[in-house]
Amino acid sequence: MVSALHIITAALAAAFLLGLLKEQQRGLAYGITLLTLALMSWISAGWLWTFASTGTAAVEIFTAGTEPPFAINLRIGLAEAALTLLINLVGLLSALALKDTLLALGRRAMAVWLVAVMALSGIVLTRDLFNLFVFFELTVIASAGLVLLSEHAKNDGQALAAGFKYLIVSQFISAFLLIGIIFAYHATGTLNIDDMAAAAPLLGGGAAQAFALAFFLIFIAVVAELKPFPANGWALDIYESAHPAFSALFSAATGAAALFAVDKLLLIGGDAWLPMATGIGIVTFVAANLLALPQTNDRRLLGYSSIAQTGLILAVLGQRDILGEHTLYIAGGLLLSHAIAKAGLYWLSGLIAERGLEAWAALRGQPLLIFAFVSFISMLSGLPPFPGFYAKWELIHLLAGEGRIVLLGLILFGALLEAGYLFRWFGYIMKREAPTEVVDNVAHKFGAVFATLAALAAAWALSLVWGELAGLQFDRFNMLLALPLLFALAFLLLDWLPVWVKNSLAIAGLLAWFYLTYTEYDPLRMIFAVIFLIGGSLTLLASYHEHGRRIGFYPSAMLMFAGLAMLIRATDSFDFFVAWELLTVGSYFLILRGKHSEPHALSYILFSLGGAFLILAGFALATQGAPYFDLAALADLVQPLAPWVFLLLAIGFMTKTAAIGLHIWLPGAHAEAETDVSPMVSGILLKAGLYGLIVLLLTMGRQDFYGVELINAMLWIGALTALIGNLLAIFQEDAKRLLAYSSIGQMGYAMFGLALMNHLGWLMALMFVINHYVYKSMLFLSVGGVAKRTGTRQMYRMGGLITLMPLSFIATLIGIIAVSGVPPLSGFGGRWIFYNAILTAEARLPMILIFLAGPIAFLYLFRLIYTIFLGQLKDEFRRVKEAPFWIVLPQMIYVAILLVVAVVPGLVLRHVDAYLNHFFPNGGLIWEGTTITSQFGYWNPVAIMIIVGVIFMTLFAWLLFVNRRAQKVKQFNIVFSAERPFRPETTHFAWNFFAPYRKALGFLTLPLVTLFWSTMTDLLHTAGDLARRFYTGNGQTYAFHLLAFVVIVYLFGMGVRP
Amino acid sequence: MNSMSPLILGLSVLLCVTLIGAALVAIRATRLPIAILAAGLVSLIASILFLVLAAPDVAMTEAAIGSGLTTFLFFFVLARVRGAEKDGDELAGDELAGVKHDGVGK
Amino acid sequence: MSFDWMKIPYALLTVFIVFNYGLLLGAFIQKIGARAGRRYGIPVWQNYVDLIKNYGQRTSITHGVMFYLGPVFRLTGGIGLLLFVPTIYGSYMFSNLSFAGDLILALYFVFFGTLGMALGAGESGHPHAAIGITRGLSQVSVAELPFALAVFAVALQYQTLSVTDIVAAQQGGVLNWTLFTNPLAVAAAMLAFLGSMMRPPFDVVIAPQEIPIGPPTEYHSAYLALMQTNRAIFPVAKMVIYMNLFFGGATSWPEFAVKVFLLYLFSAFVGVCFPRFRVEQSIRWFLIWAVPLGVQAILWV
Amino acid sequence: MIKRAIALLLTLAVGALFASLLVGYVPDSELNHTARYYAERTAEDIGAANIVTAIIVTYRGLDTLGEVTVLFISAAIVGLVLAQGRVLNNAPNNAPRQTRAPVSELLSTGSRVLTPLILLLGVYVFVNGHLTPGGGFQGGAIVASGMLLLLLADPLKQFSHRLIAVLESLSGLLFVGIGVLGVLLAGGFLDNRLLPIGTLGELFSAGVIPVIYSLIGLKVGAEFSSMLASLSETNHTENSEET
Amino acid sequence: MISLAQMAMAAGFVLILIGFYGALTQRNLLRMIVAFSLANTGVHIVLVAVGHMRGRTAPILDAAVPVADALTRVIDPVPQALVLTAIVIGLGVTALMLAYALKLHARKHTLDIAKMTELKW
Repeated sequence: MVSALHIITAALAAAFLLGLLKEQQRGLAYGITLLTLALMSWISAGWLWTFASTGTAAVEIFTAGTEPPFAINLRIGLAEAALTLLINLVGLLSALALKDTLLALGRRAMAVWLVAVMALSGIVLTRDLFNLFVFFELTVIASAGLVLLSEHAKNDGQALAAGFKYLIVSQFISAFLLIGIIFAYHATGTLNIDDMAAAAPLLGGGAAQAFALAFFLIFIAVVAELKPFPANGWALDIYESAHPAFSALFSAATGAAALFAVDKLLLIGGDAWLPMATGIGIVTFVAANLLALPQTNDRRLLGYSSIAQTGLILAVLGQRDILGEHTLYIAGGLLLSHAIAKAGLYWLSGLIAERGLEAWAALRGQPLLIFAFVSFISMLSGLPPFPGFYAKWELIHLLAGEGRIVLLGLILFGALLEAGYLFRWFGYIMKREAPTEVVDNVAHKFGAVFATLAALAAAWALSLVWGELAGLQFDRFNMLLALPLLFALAFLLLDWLPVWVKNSLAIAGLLAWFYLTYTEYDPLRMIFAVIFLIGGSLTLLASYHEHGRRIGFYPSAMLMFAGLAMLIRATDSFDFFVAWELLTVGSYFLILRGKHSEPHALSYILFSLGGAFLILAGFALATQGAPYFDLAALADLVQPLAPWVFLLLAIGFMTKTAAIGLHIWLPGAHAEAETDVSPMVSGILLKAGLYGLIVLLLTMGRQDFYGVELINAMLWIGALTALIGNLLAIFQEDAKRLLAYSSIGQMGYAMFGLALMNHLGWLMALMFVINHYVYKSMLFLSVGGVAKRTGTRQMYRMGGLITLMPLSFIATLIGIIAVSGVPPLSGFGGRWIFYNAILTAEARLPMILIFLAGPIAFLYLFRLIYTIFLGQLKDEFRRVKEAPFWIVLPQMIYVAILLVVAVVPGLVLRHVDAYLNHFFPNGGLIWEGTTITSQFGYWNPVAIMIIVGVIFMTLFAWLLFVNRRAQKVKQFNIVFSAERPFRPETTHFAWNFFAPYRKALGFLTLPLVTLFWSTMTDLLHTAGDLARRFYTGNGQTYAFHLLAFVVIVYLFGMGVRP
Repeated sequence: MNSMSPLILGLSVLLCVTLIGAALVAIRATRLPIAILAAGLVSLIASILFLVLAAPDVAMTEAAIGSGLTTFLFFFVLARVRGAEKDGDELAGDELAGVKHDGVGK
Repeated sequence: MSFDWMKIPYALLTVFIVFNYGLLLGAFIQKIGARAGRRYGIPVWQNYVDLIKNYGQRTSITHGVMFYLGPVFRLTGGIGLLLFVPTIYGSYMFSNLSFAGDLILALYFVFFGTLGMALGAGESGHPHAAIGITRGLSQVSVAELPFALAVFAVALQYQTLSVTDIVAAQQGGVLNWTLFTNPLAVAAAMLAFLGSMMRPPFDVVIAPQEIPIGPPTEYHSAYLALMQTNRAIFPVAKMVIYMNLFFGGATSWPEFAVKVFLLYLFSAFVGVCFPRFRVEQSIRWFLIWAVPLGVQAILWV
Repeated sequence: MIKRAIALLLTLAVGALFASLLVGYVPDSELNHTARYYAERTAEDIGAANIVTAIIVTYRGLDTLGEVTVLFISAAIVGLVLAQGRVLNNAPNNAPRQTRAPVSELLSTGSRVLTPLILLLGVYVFVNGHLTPGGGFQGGAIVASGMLLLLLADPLKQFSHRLIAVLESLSGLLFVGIGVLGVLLAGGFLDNRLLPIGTLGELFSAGVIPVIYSLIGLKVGAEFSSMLASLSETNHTENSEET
Repeated sequence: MISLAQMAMAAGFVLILIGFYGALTQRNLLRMIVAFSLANTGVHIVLVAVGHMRGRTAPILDAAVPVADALTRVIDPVPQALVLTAIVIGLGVTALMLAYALKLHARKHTLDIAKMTELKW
């Protein structure tokens, strides 16, 4: 094994060697630089491999042939090896990305680069306090110099100013550091970190006080290198102005090294200093994320994000007292995620010609780079399967276990802010107009592309590693190896195939998975399994209508289906949450594919992540420190914890079902999605939320929260959701939005049914689950097909399409009869069960809302069918054809299903009914022949169908007989106030269809919820925008900030210390 | 030599006072060259102080580097930014003045 | 409670009786209204004449399939509604086809005809038809609310959804009627009743006075005849439900005739006395006056 | 004014912090264990009479290597910064240089005489670093001041960048190389016992310390010189014309 | 009685504070650098003062201080070693800042730090 010391000597030797070369031998110099960096990486990698595979203890490296503390020593252990590898690799890859610049600037720049990387490794390796200072100074000086690399291209003096600001601040920092070191030395008589850590606790009286003060100076100086809020204006200027390849190093490697230095310092200071680290860290995390919100410059935005992540990790280090041995796993996961993602993003930024966030739309033509971007932001947001996810999971659980709820809340809040701007950015990339000047010729930027892809590979490799570690850490199967997820990821590799191949594969996969697992589901889960898997493959039939390759669709869709498939099989909190996140992310990508879906997809992912965080918090609270728990164990929770857990989980799930107040994401997301995506996200995905609620209610049931029966609250929410959802639906002009609002209403019904907490209520909810899947998928497909043909979703612009699109019309007709609950179709069964269910329920008031919601549904449904298919055909649509075959086919299948379910609802419901007896033994239905009897009433679907059919056919025959010579008349052959109209536009009554209703009840549809949320986001945004003005750009002001920071932390921190 | 001799004490008090005086001059001087010279003087006094503090190595270094080289560096730069040396002072903080200096100054 | 073949002729008999009664009743009420307005009014058999005339008309055109099917839906709705509810309490003959479902079936089947009508009229391409439909749907959606509340109150009161059982519970004297055991529910339901009868003040939906508006605008000849048939059957079917739920049902045809007549008269009476509401006015009116009654009814049960 | 007030306030707050350090300071009456080790063992282990030198070159040799590197990259960056915007010195002296009034005869002659002496002094200081106060850094600074004198005498003088760079690099390389040799042949990185320790107080004693200190001296001198040279080559005209 | 070390240390601290104050209030880059070099000198004084011990001599073993007496005769050499390093590093930073100031002046024709705020927020 090559001594880790040679990481340093190799870099220095090479740096000095470069001086021997002629100024013109730049290629050679560059080669030497790369070789050296590779050598350094190789040494680190060797050590990492040794430690990881054999688990040997850390190795000490002595210098000067003298033992510490009398000479400087270095140490390399697992963490050091990993960090130096990270640093050296980032250095190597950045050097690749910097090729042009380094070649232009010559050997001096390369030498500085080598020294910078070396110094960072030195910070990690050294165990001597003053040596740490030296390496820090090296880093500072090298960084200040490397900022100038961008001057080579831009030459506008900005980087120069930024470097100067950095030097100003570092002067203060090094003064504090030196004074702190010398007094710490004076107090303990040593400069060795371990020695000092051993000596410090033995100090007594005045010496201890003096040492504490000295340590404070050291600590604050090193923390200041982490760019804590608010003393970080200089860092942002550097991030903005520096060459992105340097920023990658500055963010990933410098941050990592400085954090490790803080970790070493905390070893000396002991637990008493942890709260200070946590405080600084969390404030930085939240504040930097807030300030990032209004950023428009990509590099500055990434800078804020870097600072935030560093703050988070600092806060984690500060929680070492409770994280214990998990600290390495958690902080390491967060740190590596941050480092790789940030480095990758900075390298990517090197490919973008302009600095606005929108300019990144230039990436759009490059699927691989897009995938890299997505992986990076997912990593930063802590989504599975990346290491940050595991880390966040454990962190939140441990925090919750110790009752550090405020910190937990702040972490989640900050993470949500971060996800907000990152995903907004992704939305820009996918949807904003690409600048005319696209990515600088990718071939020329080979280095940056290579570095980005390397980071991408590292990201996924780390996911694998962290998944394996999770196995060791808390006995989990590596989720990345879960079959559904692998299947979804496989589509990334298959994305070059034509649509029909991929679609067939996808359908086959869903069906195969169902075949493999169907024995595992109880009847309740079976319903969901059928909807998710069989239903999913049915919906996918519609995707055959697409041609070409449809890049990105299948990985996203299959990711969502993988999440769904894993969700119903999950038995413990971890699996459940992983599946939840996967389906959220997958569906987000799907929704984002819509033409105008950018803002809606964003609000979808934000609400979903917010909900997911609540679920995470709920799970964490519930486990009380254990890494995960069996979902069934939720039932064992007791007061006072249980209602809180219930509340968090319920709200989390209700964001997915779009309960009122949390619903504003849904209309846009579902309406703007692609034709075949809308049924997936509406018909299938919404059920995931219901499934969550079912799991929750099955286990936790009734909870009392300060005297409020939570179930009752849910009953109200369900009823209100049903009412408002329906009410909003009737005023939509956009057909798909109408359906989307209708979904909100329908989910309200289902929630209401669940919240009834009786046998029939649940049966009704499950019936809604099935019915809603069938008819909403059908309606979305039908309307989507129409919209595809007509090119508009505005209903008033359509009309009279019945003759041109008869099949779509039939599907819609059957659909609306089913939705409205008119006998004889299957919707009626739901209503019937509903009435029977509420007869036994106690809370009666919310039912009034439901009663009102029912007929209102009728209004929007009629509008849907009338304004599209009936009325006057417009001139521009006279040549419209029926929707594509593949869109119509599933609709017809749904029609068949609806008819079958209408006649024999027992087919499915019987089993569910029997199964529900386990939970609600009373009040089940009696299935006798074709009659279904409840405690209160009875119902015979077959008889109804026959009676209605016979009457209908008889009358029809009679009419045919009487009216046998009826002849079709032309479109305008109507009696119209004694005139004959000639323009369909003026004759088609469709716009503002329910005007009287708006006059009477319009006040109920005021967008108060939207107003609320937009005010919230505006407030955050404005807060961020105002607060960032505090970074005036003046280096002197930054110095003020730094000193004020030191003084404030001193007053706060030392005040509370004993 | 267990107690400090009055001579050395007196000397060191004097040194400290001049040190601080020179430092004040260095930051208050209206003319930059004066300020630089005063800063050099501070270093020089400091190096004497180091001698008193029994640190000859440091004294030599401070004298050679702190008061010697650094001061020269300052003058080197100063010679190349003539005209802008008053920038940022309240007296000549006005931007116009700076431009005029640069445009007409040579 | 199950099916046997004899039910079919019996059901047809019910339909026949109700059809004729409905035709006569309609004309009769119209005459009363005319007399109240100091006019002479139509002859009592006028509806028969109209019906025969319309069935006999030659010109017959169609705007399309749904236009054609609209009246069929409509009449199916009317007849189905009638048949899903027992007409005469205690009579096997006139229990109709109520074995197929309970009160809820009847409640929801009301919409079947409405939907069909709306669809048919929609295809006529006549904007006034559509306007009428929007008005009608708007108004009905709210008018139904007090009714639903009242029904729910009644179902809660008797702990059953079976119409027969509800009627059974009201036997044994006038004071056992829901009218007296749950007056709030009945009040709410009667206000809703006004709204669903398409008579003033809630008849803006079909607004016959100024311009022809509403679903039947384009219908004529046999179509119109079917709808006229329905207009005879449907209100009676609806009143049968009211009668059964609130007024003790009917144990014989005379009792049936009287109760239905009185109910019809009630709506006609109100219609004569009050001016017409615009739709938004009637929505507000129902929400302010009828719904609170229904809520009270539910809470007091 | 508010700015000054805040600045004063902040400075005073930091001053308060320092004051409590000052108040809490109790001078040691005996050497602490680290210092005691040096005092007792330096002569024996290292063989250097100047303990500070022993610490700098051997015990804390890694610091010193870092320190040299600081100067190295400072010089490099100064060079880079000042070269920015200039045509990279592929073709060095093509542009006509600004002429200045020649300096006085006295100064130029004097400098020619003095410079070798100064250089000699510098070499003396760093070669004797392990015996007397002073060493590589001080010596290097003295060497650089010799260069300075030359520059003052002839502002247009072009130093050979190449020479400086080679000197700088070679000494640096040797420094690292000796350090690595220590790993291979002696007790560890930068162990001075590569060469015999010799007798305390003699010139050729203390193992490789004199060698290393000389290398440091050369390197530091070269680095200072290169900074000065870079600065001096940035002439006034260029600065103000550039935008 | 106040010791020499404490007096020097106090002077060092005051020097640092003067330097800091100067750096915070002077807008001219060169003056800021001057202020920093004052502060640096102050830091060096403090460092050396911390290592000073009353009545002892420099840590050089020669005729005056034989090896055997070293333990009782010399002062702590470590701070001195540290200061040496610090001084050299300080010079490096100062030189760097000066070069930056020079270049910034060339670019912006001003040395006023308040005018170098294109990057902000």
